Amino acid sequence: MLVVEGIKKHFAGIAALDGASIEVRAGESVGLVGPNGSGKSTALNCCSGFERPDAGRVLLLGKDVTGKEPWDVAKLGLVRTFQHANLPTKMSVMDLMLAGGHLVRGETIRHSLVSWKRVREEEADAVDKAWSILERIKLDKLAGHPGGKLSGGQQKLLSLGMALMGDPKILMLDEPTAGVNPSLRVELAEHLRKLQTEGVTLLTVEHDMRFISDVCDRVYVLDRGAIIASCAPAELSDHPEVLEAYLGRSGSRAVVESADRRTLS
Amino acid sequence: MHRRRIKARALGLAVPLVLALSLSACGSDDSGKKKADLPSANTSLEGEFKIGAVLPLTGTNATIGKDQQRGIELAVAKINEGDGVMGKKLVVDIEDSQGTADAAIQAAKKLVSVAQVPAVIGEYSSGNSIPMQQYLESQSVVGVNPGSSSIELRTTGSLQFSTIGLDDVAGAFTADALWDKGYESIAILAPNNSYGTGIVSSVSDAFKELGGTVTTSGVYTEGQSDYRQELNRLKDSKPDAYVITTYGKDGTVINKEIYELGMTDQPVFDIYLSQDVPDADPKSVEGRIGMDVNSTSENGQAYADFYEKTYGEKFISSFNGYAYDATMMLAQAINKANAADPEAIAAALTEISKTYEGVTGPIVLDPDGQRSEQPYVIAEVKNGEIVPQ
Amino acid sequence: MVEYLLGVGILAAVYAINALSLNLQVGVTGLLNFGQVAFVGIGAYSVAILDSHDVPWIVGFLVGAVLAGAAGALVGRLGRTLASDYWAIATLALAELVRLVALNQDGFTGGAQGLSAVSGIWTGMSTTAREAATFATIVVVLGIAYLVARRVRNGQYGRVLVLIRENPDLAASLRHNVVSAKVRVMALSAVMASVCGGFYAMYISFIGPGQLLPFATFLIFTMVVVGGLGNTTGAVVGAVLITVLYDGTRFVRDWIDVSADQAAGIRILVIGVVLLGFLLVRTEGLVPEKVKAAHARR
Amino acid sequence: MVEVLVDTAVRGSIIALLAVGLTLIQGTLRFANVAHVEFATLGGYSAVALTGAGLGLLLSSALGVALVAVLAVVLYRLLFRRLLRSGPMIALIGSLALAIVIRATLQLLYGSRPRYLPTPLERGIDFHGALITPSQIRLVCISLGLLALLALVLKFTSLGRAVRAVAANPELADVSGLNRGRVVDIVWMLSAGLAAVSGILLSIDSAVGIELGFNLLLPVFAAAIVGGLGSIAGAVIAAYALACAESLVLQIDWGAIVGGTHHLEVGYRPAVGFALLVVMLAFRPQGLMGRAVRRG
Repeated sequence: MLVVEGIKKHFAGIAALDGASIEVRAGESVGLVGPNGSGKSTALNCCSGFERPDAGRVLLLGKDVTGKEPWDVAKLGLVRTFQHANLPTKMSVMDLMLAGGHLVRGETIRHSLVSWKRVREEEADAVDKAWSILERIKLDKLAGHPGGKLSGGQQKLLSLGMALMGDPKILMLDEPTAGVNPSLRVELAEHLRKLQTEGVTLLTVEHDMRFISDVCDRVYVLDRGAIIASCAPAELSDHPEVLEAYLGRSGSRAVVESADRRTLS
Repeated sequence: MHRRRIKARALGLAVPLVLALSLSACGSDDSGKKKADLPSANTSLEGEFKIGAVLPLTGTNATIGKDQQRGIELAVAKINEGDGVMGKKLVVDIEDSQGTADAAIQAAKKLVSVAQVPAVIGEYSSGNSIPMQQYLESQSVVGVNPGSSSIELRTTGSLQFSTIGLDDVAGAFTADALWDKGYESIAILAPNNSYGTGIVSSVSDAFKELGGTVTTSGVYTEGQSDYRQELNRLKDSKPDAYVITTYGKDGTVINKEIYELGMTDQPVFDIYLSQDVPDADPKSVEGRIGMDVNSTSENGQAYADFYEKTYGEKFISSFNGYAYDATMMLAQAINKANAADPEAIAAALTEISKTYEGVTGPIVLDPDGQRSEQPYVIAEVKNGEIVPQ
Repeated sequence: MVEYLLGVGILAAVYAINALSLNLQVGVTGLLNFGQVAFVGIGAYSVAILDSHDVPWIVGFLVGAVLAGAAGALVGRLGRTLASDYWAIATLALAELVRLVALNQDGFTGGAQGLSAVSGIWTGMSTTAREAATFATIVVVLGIAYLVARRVRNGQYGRVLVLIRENPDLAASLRHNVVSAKVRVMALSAVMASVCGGFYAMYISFIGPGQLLPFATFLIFTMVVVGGLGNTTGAVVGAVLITVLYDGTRFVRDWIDVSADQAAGIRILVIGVVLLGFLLVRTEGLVPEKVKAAHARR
Repeated sequence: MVEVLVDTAVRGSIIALLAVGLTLIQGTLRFANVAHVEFATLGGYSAVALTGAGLGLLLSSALGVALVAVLAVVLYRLLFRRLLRSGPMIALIGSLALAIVIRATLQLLYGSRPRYLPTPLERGIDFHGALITPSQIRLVCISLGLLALLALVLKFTSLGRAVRAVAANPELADVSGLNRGRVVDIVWMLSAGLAAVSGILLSIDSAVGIELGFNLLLPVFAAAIVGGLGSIAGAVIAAYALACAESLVLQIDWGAIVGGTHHLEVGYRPAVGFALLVVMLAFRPQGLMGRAVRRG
């Protein structure tokens, strides 16, 4: 499904990614973990077209998408979400859902002016689809609400809903649980598992190890821009280099504790 | 000063509140401090005969517009003191052009459609007079230009006239004067507007005709803070004399820089000397020569006295006279035509011009309806004063 | 008086078309176009130049629309590499470039003198009837422009544009081509602005570089902000109010004793204060952009 | 060619003083202040007002600069802070509105005719074939001196470090105990003060009119952007480069390309800045020495 081959990315001389390689097979749910600054977000950006890698290749469904524009990558079926949802306050939940949809005619000026009857039919179909997804993620009661005024967790859910409007083949989630309360986390994990059974491939960047073990079949560990391990979530503690990556380089007790919390909670 | 500032600002902020009033408010501009009342109208006149005028009462040329308005006022008083127009009292409906072309056309539209006047006097800037006369021609209304000098005014149509000599007349006079002074090559600088581009081409053409060379001619964009680039081009072309025409805003800067660049070591000839010198640093224009319209004709002396008596000051520009003559000529033409028909008035205008002796000299209209001759004078700046040579 | 009111009405309608165009860019898409007057100028000069060569006015409008559309697309393309504030300055620069060309290419554009005697519409009619017919025509064109703007704003394309304004990365991640969307909205708006320019030149029967000063763009900005950024109806409301205000302040010298120069200053000051006041106190304008209600279930 | 050099030095100095201030504001607030050039106009007029009140030119200039600096802080606190809260787009439109308000107010108070500072008329001095007036020599020296002083202050004083810290990361500066508000105030005073100096120098050299600042808007923005916003050195270099390009384009005889002798109309001078700006924006948006300006 998605193959990343030795991508490198430098920012002002500092290597954010130093030859990382990742492979995600169709129908799989893969996690990507690593300490802060290990290059997780950069990797996601490089895969989804938001950043152009300095070296290496990104293959999506066998096609080379290295350095392609984000929308071109998305059109091939890869949709991502963001760590900070930052949904606009000037758009309602329903509006945002529709914006996530792919309304071929409504998006062209010509069709919206000339063949507006068919545009209307197309929109009505999208509205039906939006309602069913909103019901599934339990946001249907808030359909008329401004998206930006939802709680952090609801915004994350809505982002997922918007992504689903376009029937993605592979979904990339950037820290889906950040700023989400525990009960919603459980719900989110259930949604993702269900999506996987429906045939959607998942790649999740996450700090919360519990969430990773709930959702993922396999985990990549990224450290200083390189993959240092790949295993099932349960086997992570068996890898000494992983623990070292999280704990080893820092003498600060606070960091150890916070890493502890993350890995062990 | 301080109090006035506060007042002006407070009033400025109050503007939106009183906006509703503005739509119903109509133009009633008081034209300054009058020292003596205008002569009262002949009581035997019955009814009104209306013609229109479009003048820059606001905007950058407002001073000129005010002076033109005075000229018209004086003419109207003179006419109504006598026999009026076709036995009626003459009324000139004056509209503001704000000094812009679009507003000038709007104003002319209002005169033509609402007041339905057969003739309109105006404006001052060529850039405004030309489109306005073109509009008037399209509406078959007579237009009389009392202040613009672009030669483009020749082509505005058969009902359009000028009581001021156009730039070809001024250009020919200037070229002759330069040639007579023995200059064989000149460099010209003028503002980039209708007036400037017109005068550059008319002086150049006339001077080349005489056998002289124009080493460079340029136009400058108005409102800049520095004109050294433009002036250096003139200097680098090494002519016998520099010919410049500037006014208002830019004249001061240009004259200062002419001095700084040492260009005053060569003769500098000014077209319309009086529109330039008063604003300049006296040191920078001392010894400057130039041409100007001759406003001291014999016929004009009585008029000058009338003006001074009425407004308590001397002419504030030389443009009131042309507006006065425009009004006078129109009144005579209407009386001769004895109809409010523009075609008839236009024909009568050409006819009466043959013998018309105006306060600005004789005004003989050529076949294009333009003033064919105009008295000019060569002058020099001595001790800060403009003295005729 | 009827004539005068019709004149103000025509101007308001012409400005309203312009405001609809600017609202699509600034209000809906968040593209801060400080060079709007360039598109107006392209339309106006196209109509005026072709008219002076006796080409039918409809051809002038078409040529103007094509040229302005191309210019709009080009400017929109420039937005690819630029953050919005630098793009705004670039548009201002381009508009000044258009003005400089109009000012200095006198063989073509009439230079500083501009082009006058542009023939209007309904030339066969008598004055009052003609003014009324012109007003009616421009109102019809405004109606069409309004419907176009509304349909674009309320459809999927408008939704995508608002999303681009609020969160361009999110829009891009949802397979929306941000660059193409900007280019297309700029082209559409530029065409609308050129139509406005064409009518302006025909109504005033004149176009010159003096009409292409940045203040002309600023006036339209005031209309859009006062009306309500992002609201199509608001743009029209703002255009009518500001036209009346700006035209009304012409009479300022009738009731305040100030010099002509000061009167000109007051007129500009009033517009500036109104805009600044709205930005500070009522940023959303008189008719705020609405969050659309959810569509009913079928 | 010496003429080009003199031209570049004079015009470049004026642009540099303004571009540096613009870039400082941009660096600390991430906001392009269109009204920045109006501080130059205000500087010129305050000097005119103070000399009109009978003060000497030097005192008037110093007081004028101080007045403008204070006014800038007041405007920042009353206006820009509020506008910035509504987002960068509103702030940008707001700064344009403020620029218009300042110009209209000055026109209301002083009319549209230019004003002059009481300086004696001086003949230019021949400098290898080009003329330069004593006031222009002073202009260039004062500008270069102030720019050097600014560089020293930013490099070596604690104030400079604070400014650079805020510029590097506005959010983080708060955490490390710096009073961000104070730093921003000082940046406003500094940049408005430099702008006022530039305006006064220009007024002494020629005249002050209400369009003084606006006529400089595009070259100044071009210099700041081409230099890479936020980069002081870049802005200064770009300012002189721009002035040099403007002068050269007008001096060069394009006849070699189009035939005959053909000099570009002087009216196109501002176009040089635009062209440079647009080309730069299109091909190297991060500027000569700056970081990327692309923000999505």
